[in-house]
Amino acid sequence: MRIGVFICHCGSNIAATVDVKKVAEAAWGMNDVVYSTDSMYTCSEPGQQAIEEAIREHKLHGVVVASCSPRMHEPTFRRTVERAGLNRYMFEMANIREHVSWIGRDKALNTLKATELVRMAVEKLRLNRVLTPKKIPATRKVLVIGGGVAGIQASLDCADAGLEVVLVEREPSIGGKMSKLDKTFPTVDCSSCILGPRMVDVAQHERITLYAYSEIDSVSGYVGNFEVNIRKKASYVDWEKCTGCGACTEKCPSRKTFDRFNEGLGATTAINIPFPQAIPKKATITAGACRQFQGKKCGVCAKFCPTGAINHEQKDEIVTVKVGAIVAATGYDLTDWTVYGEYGAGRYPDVITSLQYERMLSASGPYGGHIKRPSNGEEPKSIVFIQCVGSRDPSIGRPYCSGFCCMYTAKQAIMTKDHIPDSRSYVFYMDIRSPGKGYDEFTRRAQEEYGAQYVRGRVSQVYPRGDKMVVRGADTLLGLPVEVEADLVVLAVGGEASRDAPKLAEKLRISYDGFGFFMEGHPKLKPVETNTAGVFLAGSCQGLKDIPSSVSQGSAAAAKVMALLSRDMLESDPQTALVDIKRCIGCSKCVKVCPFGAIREQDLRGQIKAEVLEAVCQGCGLCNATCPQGAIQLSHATDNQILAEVEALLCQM
Amino acid sequence: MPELALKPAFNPSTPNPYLPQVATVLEVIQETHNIRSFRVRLDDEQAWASFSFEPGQLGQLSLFGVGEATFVINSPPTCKAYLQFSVMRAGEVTTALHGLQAGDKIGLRAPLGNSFPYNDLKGKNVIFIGGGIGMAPMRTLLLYMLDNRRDYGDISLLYGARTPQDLSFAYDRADWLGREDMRTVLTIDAPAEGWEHKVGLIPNVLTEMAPSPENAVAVTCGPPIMIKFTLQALGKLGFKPEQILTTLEKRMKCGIGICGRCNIGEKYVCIDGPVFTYAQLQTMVNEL
Amino acid sequence: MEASSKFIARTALAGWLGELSARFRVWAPRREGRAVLYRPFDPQAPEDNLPELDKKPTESAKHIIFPRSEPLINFRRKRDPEHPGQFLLDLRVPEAPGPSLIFGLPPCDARGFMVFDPVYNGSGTDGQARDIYYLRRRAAALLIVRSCSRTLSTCFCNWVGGAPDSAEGADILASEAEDGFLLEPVSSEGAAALDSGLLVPADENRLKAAQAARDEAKKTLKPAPDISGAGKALLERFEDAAFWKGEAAHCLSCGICTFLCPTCYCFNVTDETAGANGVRLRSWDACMTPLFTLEASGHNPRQDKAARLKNRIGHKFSYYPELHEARFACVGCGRCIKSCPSGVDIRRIVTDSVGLTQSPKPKAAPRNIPGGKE
Amino acid sequence: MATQEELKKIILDVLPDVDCVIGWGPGPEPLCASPYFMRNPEDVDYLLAGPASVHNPALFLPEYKGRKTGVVVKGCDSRSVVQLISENLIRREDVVIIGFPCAGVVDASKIAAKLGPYGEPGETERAIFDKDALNLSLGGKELSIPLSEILADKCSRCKHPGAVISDYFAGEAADALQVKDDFTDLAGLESLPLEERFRFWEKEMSRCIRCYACRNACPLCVCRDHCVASSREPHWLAQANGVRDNLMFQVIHATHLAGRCTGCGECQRACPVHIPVLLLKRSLGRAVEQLFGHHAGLDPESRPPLLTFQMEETNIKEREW
Amino acid sequence: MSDVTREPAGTGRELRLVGFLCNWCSYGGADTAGVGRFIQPTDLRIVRLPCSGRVNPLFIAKTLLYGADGVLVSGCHPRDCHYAEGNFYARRRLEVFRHLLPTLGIDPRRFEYTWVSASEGQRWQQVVSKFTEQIHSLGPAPRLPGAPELEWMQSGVNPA
Repeated sequence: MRIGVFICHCGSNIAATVDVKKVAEAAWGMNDVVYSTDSMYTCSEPGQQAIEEAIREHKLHGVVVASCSPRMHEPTFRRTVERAGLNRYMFEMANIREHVSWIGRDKALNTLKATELVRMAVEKLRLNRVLTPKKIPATRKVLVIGGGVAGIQASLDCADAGLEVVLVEREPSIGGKMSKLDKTFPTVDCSSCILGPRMVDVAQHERITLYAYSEIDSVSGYVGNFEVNIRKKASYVDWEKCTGCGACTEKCPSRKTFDRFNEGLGATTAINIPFPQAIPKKATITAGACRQFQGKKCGVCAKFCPTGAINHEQKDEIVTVKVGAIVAATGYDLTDWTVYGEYGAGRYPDVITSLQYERMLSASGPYGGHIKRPSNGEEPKSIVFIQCVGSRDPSIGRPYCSGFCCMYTAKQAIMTKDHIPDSRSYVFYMDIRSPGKGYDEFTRRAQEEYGAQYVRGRVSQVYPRGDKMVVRGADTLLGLPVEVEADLVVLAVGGEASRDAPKLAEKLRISYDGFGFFMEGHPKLKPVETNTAGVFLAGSCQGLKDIPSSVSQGSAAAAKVMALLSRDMLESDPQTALVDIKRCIGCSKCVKVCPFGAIREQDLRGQIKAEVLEAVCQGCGLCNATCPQGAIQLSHATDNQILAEVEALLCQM
Repeated sequence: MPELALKPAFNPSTPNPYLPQVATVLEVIQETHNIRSFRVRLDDEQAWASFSFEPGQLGQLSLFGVGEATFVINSPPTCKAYLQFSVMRAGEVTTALHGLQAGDKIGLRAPLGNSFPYNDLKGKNVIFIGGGIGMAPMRTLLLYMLDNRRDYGDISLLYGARTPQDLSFAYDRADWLGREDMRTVLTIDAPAEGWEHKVGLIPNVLTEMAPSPENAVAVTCGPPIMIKFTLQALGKLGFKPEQILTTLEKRMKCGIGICGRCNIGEKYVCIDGPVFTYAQLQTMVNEL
Repeated sequence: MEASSKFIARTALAGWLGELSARFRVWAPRREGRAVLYRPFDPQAPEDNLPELDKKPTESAKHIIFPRSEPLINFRRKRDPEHPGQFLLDLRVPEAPGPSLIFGLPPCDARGFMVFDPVYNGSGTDGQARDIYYLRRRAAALLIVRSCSRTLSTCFCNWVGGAPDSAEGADILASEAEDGFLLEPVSSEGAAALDSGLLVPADENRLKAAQAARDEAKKTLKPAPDISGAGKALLERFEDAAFWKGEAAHCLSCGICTFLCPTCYCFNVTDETAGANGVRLRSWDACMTPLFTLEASGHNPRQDKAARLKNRIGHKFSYYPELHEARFACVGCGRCIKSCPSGVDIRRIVTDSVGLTQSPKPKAAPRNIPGGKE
Repeated sequence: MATQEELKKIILDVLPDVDCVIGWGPGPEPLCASPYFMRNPEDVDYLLAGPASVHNPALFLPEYKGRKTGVVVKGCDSRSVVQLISENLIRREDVVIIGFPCAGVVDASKIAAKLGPYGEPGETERAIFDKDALNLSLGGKELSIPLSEILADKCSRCKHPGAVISDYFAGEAADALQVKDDFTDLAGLESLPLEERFRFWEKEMSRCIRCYACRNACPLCVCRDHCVASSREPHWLAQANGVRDNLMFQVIHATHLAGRCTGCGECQRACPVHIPVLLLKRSLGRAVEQLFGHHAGLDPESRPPLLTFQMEETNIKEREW
Repeated sequence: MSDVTREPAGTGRELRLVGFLCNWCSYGGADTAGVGRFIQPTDLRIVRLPCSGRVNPLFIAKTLLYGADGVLVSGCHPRDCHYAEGNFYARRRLEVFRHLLPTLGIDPRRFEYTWVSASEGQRWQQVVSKFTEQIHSLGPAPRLPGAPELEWMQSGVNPA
């Protein structure tokens, strides 16, 4: 091998505390070095030209530049050597500025250190191999999991950009949590009025295929080439035929079915369409509530269906789609508030959740938009809101702030006053968290214009007294115990990761935190990427967030998908793990630890061997450090390369 | 008491069989995508002037820091300008050898092993059957015979590879094809655009060529599967095992019959080989 | 020669070895924990490292003449002063080591070198390469063999032409005689080494005592079966895969048997480097490991352990005798049996192959033993 | 030896369904049994399951992957089997595990220590184990050593003398014993100052002949033929037989076994020059136990602790800077 | 492969310290320290790796047994790993390995691992300074002899 070494002065940045000429002279004696020189600014145009000329003149196979941090100029010099006809990976850098000249005062020691760093780079370079990126074809189609507002936004953005979109929603209708809300803060505009049209857009978009009442069964493949099995759950209604006329729901005799959409506030029929604006507007039979399924003679719905869409024999169906990218937007669920026995939640009808309250407020809700006490249907006059139920509470394993409860409670207090002008609202809070455009002003309006009484303190107990509910707590600002007699208690329940989120994460081979929220690629710089190439995140599945943030993330994820799928062929970074098939014993330890699912088992003439999916491999080298016989090696940072660097330090010539 | 300690004497002037001679790479020829030929010459003028070998003998190429690997010298003994070795990239040493350039220094231990019985072949018809890199060990004998053409009877060559791009020695082939005094048949496994020669597996083409076993010797070398079927084909054509010559390859280290790894029963490929008749192979244990 | 036989008192032994240390690098077996190993004798503290002569050394003495790893060539790459872009090779061979003396090796260890000799000396024929590294050590080594005063149940030197008091390969034969050792010169070099004031001429009683002890020791060996047909039998067994798989079933493929063996002489050659300097090493290799014959293509003529065991036994009892005057490449020291963690018994394999096995243990007829290609 | 007879019955039952049953049979010497591969009913007569059954038959199972194989196991052997299963190196459905209540196996070093120079294998003319003693003929003398004095150290800390899992069990299966492992085997070395420990290894490793019996006797060293010890890519070790490379190999072996080693001790037993190589593995075993509460080879469903992690590690106290 | 001339000619002040740093956090942190001109001892030589998960504990064994006086590994803070999980594995493996050192007779203080982010230039300065000081207080590490034939390669002097 023929190596050229270039030592940079970086003006006086390096030369002031490193004897650059001496380093260049020492490099002449290193292994395979056939050319060595120093230059004033190696990264400057003449500096780079000098490298190119040396490569040609001295027939160099590889180049070492000792200058600043490779994090700064490695890409620059890789392009330089490439221009002169070398492979860009036949290049190494020694960082003698940030790691030497700028941090050490002793010129003799700095010079020695710089020389050794150059030797390390030379020894590593001797083992570098030409690496060529692989081209892999990509399916220009995206799967969006979750039809809440984030998923809807991502779907529409991708579809508008020309990508085919498959949207999968677990519930019979898209819309997510937002569709259950009456109004949104801080503008107090109608939730369904702003969301509804977007839902319709989804239904009508020619490039969006919607699978509602469906779940992800399995995911295989890798970036650009995922294969996803979608389980279409049996709705017992042929949706091809169902027109959403609602005749069945009117006639269904099972009228005490738990109403999921309305959070159990009221009942629905066994066959139902969750809400009037549902997309798709199709009926679904809740098997557990249907008389027919309980062996009783019924079949009323089938009798009345004008299109003959009812099919009690329907089975789950698996649909396979091929996509190039996946956006997870599975949202959140309410924290289990029934664990707060002291609040009587679940036991007292007049203690309800904030989301039930939303359904109460909604004109299309079960109460027709009237606030009533569930116990007796009377209009409540005294309403207590308790904040941080299931948030910021390490005792139930929910130490985090859900972020949106302060704001919706303020909204609900305002809405209460609007609905019942002579009502009084009390809000027990820990801290008011209202960063955001117009948010803090909004909470102030609740207090100042709408007279909501904010009490700083924890509620210790809620119990009935007569037909009222007594709310007992402490006002920590005044240091006094407080007791309020309330007609209705609304628990501002926080959120948690959607049920089964970890299971989905495992299918997608993405990581999730201790609470089940999906892990973003980097907390700051990769908020919508995951560490699995081709899988992106949007909305609350990544961490609880309000509507505008969810929508932004939906768009951001869409932008990432568009960037990824803007070409037909993806180019993979060749600094990936490589399996020596002859030495692999198929123990699959690498498969177990790979954070990206980039290694799979392959059957090679009856023997199990590891196989790296180059497109998926991110080049972390964890597998390399795991493989006991070193049969899997990270290209460009192989064991031998690292050992060569170490040995360059431990053996002086 | 009889003298029982018959320990070997040591003569300090005994040459060190492990010490390679330093040689310079004169030229590197890219034969196929994974085969390169190296032409080398000893640095020591005196040693070079007295260097001689017989066709079929081995040389150990040394890359210091990596190791040694054994190849048949495939230039003819009549060539006094260089020794040629053809190297297929497979393991650590061959990969490193492929990194050599003209002017680089290497170590050479040669000649080692036995050789083709080129004297016994005199007056005989000889057919060479080579597959892929297997052409290399035979090339030395073929070129030697062509240089001493009058000593031999008919000479024919069947040389095949998977594709046209896998055929080495383009610089020889033109000459071989053009010669009046030898018959040259080239073949590839499957049809390819622009290919003007035979298409088909070597044993099949051989059967088609139907060389007569009368006063003939077949020399064959190539991948194990090809050898297996070529031997069958030769048998059908009436060649006796004594009329078939081949070369063997084994993992070798010392090249002088000591280190103990290239044995097949009591035979050591590095000293008793690499050239064996098929008849010899049949008497050896079955451990290829 | 008997006239020149000498006697050394046990108490004078250290002194004599110290004296010899002036002329030789003296090696002698020394006990380290449970192991007995050949170690350099320290003339500075002779009493502290008295040779262990009662227990058979755990290892053979071969590493003294044939080190576990030894440098063949030192190489350096230097820049060509005339062509700065070119390198020159500087090759050096280590100098010959000085003479050595091995004291107290059992007869089988000395006979082991007799197996090495023809191989490393180019079979004694002209034109064959000779291994100078081995030969120069071997020629400069003096072997003082001690006859065995007792034998182990693993010993079988009598099967392969040896005896507990064999002087073959020795320069001096030492035999226990009452309070010391009878020292009988076997070679002229041996005789020269007996020229010391610490030695006294051997008297008749001691000669008799030594002979009696030797005869006693011989009696402790079980009679040897006739294995002269082993070479042929092994070749006939070559294709009997089931036989070999059965024999090899419990083998671990480790290097104990080959590394402890006084006759196993195979080696590997590898290069090690540090910067522009490097060394070509010759190190012991074991034919029981698959890497021994693994070719770059991935092909391995001895893929499974059965094939490797077959080659090892075949080499010792068939191939080697075929090449070297019918001498077995085995001296019956029994170390491979004694130290095998898995109880592989070379005697058993040989008698099985010849059909002489006496033991009642049935030979399991292997159906389908794994370990490689079927 | 009623257990042994019961074992034979079980093996005879199992034999028709398996390729072979691996157990112990007579070895070349009275003191050592040998791994034994039973294929035919008449082979079973020679089964030995007792204090001389030192070998770990789990060692051979990966060779038989994909073929149904029976294996007779001591408690310690069964842990190796479990570990192999948990690492997918063998398949549970391929092995028929036959357990028996092991009363401990002997340690040849301890016998050697008792008998002095005559205590090595090959020295004894006759050796018979009865219920609690080893009776020997040696140099014409008859000796009897209580078994309790020559049992292997691992037996004194054994919690599972019966198999951890088994398909058949000869005799009464007992619950796990309440034995505490205090790692007393490490105490001697660790009572020395650091520098002396370093020199201890220097001395021990000077005996190493790099035969790799320690590796090849290890039931969990499944790389064997592809071990980094002799590979060039990666090139971790020089072939040169120096103390440093010898020790480096032991560190490699021990590190590769961290969290996987069940402490069967076969590495140390196999060593022909008696280097206490198990100590390094025991040290790592102790670390894994302290840090992750993990004991290898007890649960076929468990994952080796170094192939997983927790975001918050309870027992790792990181250094503050 | 062989013993080092550990101390540069004429200075006698340095010990041999080797650092294995992940590219994304700690190498960046060391860069940040440089940009901030946070003066550090010169002993440490840094090997740049993609991730602390790439650090096979055997690199540390190799480095310590073959002539280094101290080894420092630094990666991203837990949960901040560029590759999501590499440092979690590294933490377990390095911690376990550290427990082996006393058994080997190597002072465990010769090996430390820590987490430094790309922004923590000052922290990096502190880590390097303290670690260097720690190793200097321990002094040069005890050495094992290499194989004599390898020594010969170095020195050209014949092995005995």
